[in-house]
Amino acid sequence: MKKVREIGPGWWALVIIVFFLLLLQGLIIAGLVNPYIQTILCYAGVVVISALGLNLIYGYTGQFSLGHAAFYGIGAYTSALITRLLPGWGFFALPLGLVAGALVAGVIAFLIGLPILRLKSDYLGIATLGFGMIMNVLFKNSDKVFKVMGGAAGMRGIARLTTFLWVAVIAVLAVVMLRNLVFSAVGRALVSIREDELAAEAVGIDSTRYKTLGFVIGCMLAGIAGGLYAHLYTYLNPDNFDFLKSIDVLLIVVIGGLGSISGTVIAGVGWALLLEGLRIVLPSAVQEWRMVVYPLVLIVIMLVRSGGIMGRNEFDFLKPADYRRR
Amino acid sequence: MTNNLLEIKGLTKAFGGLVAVKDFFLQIAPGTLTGLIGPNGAGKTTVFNLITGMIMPTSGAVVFQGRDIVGLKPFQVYRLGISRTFQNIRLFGELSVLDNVRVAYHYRSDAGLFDALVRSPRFRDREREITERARELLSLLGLELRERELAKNLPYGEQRRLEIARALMAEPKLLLLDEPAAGMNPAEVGRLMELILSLKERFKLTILLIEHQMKVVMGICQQVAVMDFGELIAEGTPAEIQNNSRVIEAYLGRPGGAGVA
Amino acid sequence: MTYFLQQLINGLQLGFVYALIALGYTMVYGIVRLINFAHGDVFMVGAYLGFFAIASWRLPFPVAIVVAMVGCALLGVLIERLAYKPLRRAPRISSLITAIGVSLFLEYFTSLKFVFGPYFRAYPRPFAVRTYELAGITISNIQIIVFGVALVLMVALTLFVNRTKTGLAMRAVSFDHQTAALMGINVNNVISITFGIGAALAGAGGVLYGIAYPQINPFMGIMPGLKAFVAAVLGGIGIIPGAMLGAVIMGVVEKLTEVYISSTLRDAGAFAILIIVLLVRPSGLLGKKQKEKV
Amino acid sequence: MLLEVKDLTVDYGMVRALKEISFSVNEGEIVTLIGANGAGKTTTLKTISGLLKPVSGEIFFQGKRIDGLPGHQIVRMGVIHVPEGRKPFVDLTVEENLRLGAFTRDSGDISGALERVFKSFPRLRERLHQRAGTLSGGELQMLAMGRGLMAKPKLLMLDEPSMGLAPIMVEEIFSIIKEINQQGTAILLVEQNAFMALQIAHRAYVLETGAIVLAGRADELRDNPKVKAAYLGE
Repeated sequence: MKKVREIGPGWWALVIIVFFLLLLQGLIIAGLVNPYIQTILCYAGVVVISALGLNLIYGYTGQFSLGHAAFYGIGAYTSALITRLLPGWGFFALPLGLVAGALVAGVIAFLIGLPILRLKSDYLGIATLGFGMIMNVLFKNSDKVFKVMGGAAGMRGIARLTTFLWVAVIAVLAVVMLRNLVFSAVGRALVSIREDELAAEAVGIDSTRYKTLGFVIGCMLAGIAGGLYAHLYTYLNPDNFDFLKSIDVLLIVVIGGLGSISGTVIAGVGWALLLEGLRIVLPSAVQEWRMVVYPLVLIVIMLVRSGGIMGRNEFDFLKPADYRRR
Repeated sequence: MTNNLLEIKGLTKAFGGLVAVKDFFLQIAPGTLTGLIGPNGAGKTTVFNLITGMIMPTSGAVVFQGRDIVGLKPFQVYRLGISRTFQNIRLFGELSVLDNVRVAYHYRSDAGLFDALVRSPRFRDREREITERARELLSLLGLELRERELAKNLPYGEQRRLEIARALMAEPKLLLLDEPAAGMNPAEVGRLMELILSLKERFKLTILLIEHQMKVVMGICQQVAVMDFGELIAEGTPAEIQNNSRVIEAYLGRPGGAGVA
Repeated sequence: MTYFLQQLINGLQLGFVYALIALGYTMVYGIVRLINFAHGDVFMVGAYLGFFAIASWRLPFPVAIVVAMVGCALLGVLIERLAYKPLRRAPRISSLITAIGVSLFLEYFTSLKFVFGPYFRAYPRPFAVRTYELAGITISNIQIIVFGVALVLMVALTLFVNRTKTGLAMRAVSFDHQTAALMGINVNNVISITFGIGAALAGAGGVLYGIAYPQINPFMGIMPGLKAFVAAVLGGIGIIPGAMLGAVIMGVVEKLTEVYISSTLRDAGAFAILIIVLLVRPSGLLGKKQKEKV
Repeated sequence: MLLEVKDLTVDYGMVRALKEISFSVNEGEIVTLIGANGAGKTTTLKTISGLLKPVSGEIFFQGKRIDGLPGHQIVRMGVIHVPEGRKPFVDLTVEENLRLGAFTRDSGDISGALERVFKSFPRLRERLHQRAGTLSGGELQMLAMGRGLMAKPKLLMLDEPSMGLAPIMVEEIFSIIKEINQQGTAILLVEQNAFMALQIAHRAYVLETGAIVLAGRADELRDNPKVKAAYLGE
């Protein structure tokens, strides 16, 4: 018996969101959005994609990583290298670069993940922090291998290929795929490891395999975000991928809610718009207060809502039918 | 070659200087219900942990269906058909009741990562099958109305039953229950006993159970093994055990100990 | 050889400063299992307090250290009471995020022009720098002071923790809050005292750092803080001698990598050692193995 | 009345562990709470010592209401809880463990208290400078009780002192409990080892899944078939 599937709220939401994003794209084509704001909008998407990756690793699988920016950086440098070394690909240059960035980030995540994912909680965090530090040092010395990577002085001359449309398409894809993943047998396996690794093993879940899987996919998302970042700002500095950048992503994921895609999107967009947006809007006399108020807001959010904005909840339209409350 | 489902031979586990399980033997024939009893700290749960691969024995063998399973990881032991519950309930608290059960069938699904990402027809079919089986178990255990609650929000007795449902998901041959009646009131205990018997019948299970409430052990077990200080001190039918002086001593203490009364 | 010894001493100097920061990290982690990211910034505040004590208030050097220690102790206790204590029953990550928030706040608030200002300041030298030569190795009076003060403080801490009633209570609380409460220990007070002592040590470290590497700014605490934390993990977090050992190793490795391999690889060496140690001995050099209860 | 518990209801996690239980301990008495695992015995002690907060009900010690007070204040009043599993500070020496027991007291009378503990537990004197983690189970129980005595308790609450001990050691421990009581300390004893507990106690309460199902003089309960049934089944 074949049942005709009705169109659920998920599809409606997707249609509305795509319509909205196309509208924005229309405004951009019409020249009604100034370049600053375009860049911030793109950056918001980049932040969301990267943060979704960390949420998969930490929020869903429970593996504490303080080195996310390293994979973001790996993706950025790899894709920038690809588009610089292989010019003439036209439209395909950016996707090629992004795929390469994702793959390299994924392979390195796999190699580093195999040994260090055995570590638990804080110790894993510290090991990933150490890995991030080492990658940062390597970025600073990258000119010794590839002159064009520029080392501590930074990498210049990257083509500006990232457009709002690219970012929007990839961000929507990332949300949809991640949503499909977490509401599946794989997602249940990942969450069960977060909840109780031993009990997960006791119901047949190969925890090593799934921890590695979650880590690799999450780091690939960071790699893609890094690639978009590189071709948005056209200049890479190792300091853009240091420890503090890992902390930024962590803050977004926790503030949004660990294990909530909706929360990560809200917190990621909000973070980028507020923090970067205020840079333009505020008069320079008040600028310096921006970073004083920001941590206070963080602390207050944690004191008032220690589970983050969304907790572990999702917007209803993100949930498949059998996860929605009746 | 014997036809026992499980044979534990000379199992020993030392933690540093402390010998938690000492030269322990146990045979379990298919289709039986065996009780494992003994005072607190006797090493019963350690035996479960050793069988399920959660800790490695210092020496000895655990033979399941003719195969020594020592050295296998817990998930591998589970896939061979041994599942368990935990003394201190280890559910996935932030997963729904339904997902707690569905997750335990995961390895049987041949729908992979890609199927999940794009929600392929194969993925949908497998999800439906898994969900149907999970719902069937939940209703057997009287949890069908709870399927969308988070596991951590269930009352204690229902959490215990949910853990049993989860353990049954992958059609185990041997079920290990670690104090299933702990914290239940007498009425609940009575229902639990009936439940265990009916599940055993329905799924053709072999059961090994640790229990402190003697009412349960004496009421439903065919065979009882008694541990004290890591060793097997007695084995037999419930009636034999009940009148065994070593057992009474291990449980209640020796009446009228010297120099006390 | 003398060059090596010379660099070893320079590395030890760095390591001793790290040790004073690492002790606070390790004590706080030991007692509330919190990575207190704001600790490096307390160290920075200590450096500034010393700066003002010497340059503006013209206090003698030993008094400047005491000012920095007392000021930081108060700051540490204040942070604990306002930002961490309300979250003691919340998920651990919430306290960690709060700690990061406190850290950012201290950095950017003190960067405001009417506080410390965002710029680098040259640290005042309370006395003329002298150097002494011994078998080809140069040691400055600054180095002697760094070693001396750090050693005195570490010995004092060790005695305090091992010989006093409060120290005993600290060890009991770090083992188990509940059982400590059954002994009649006021657990909240002990936690505050621990934050205070850790912060005071970092404050002293800040002043020593200032006179040894004479430039300070509001962000100076980030890297030394991070490295001191890593040092604490390296030695076995929660273990006081471990923090000292780890810090000395960090300082020496950093210095030797800098002079023998490459100054740009300086930070990589120490972190590579950290990862290797974690993989081989996850609980650190002096740490004990933790078993999960099934 | 030294300790009076009135209609105490306590939740432990998701579970209602105690349902309106009431009982009392008089000066100079040994009172035992017996019952199977999960009956709520440990929860009772934890609530009296301030580690758990009750949902409802009242606890009075020497006429003063103590429920809701922080744990360290209850200790200062002389209510000492020797926890289940002994909870030694394994990294500290035996001496340090004992000193922690006397934490609420002036350092002046510690050596006197130590001597008193050694009188009951001579073995602890031999082990004084060893790490507590190196002691055997019986020695750990002695340490836990010794640590409790260091505070000069008015009421000593012992949680499962016999757990995991060899019978000969159980006898030794119980005879010491009796001795401590004869020197004037009231004792609230939680036990699974019902026979032993009923041997030394004056009065007893039998707990079953969070409620008191039997109460009375210990010597009467000893011969009550219901007690045996509660453990081994009919």
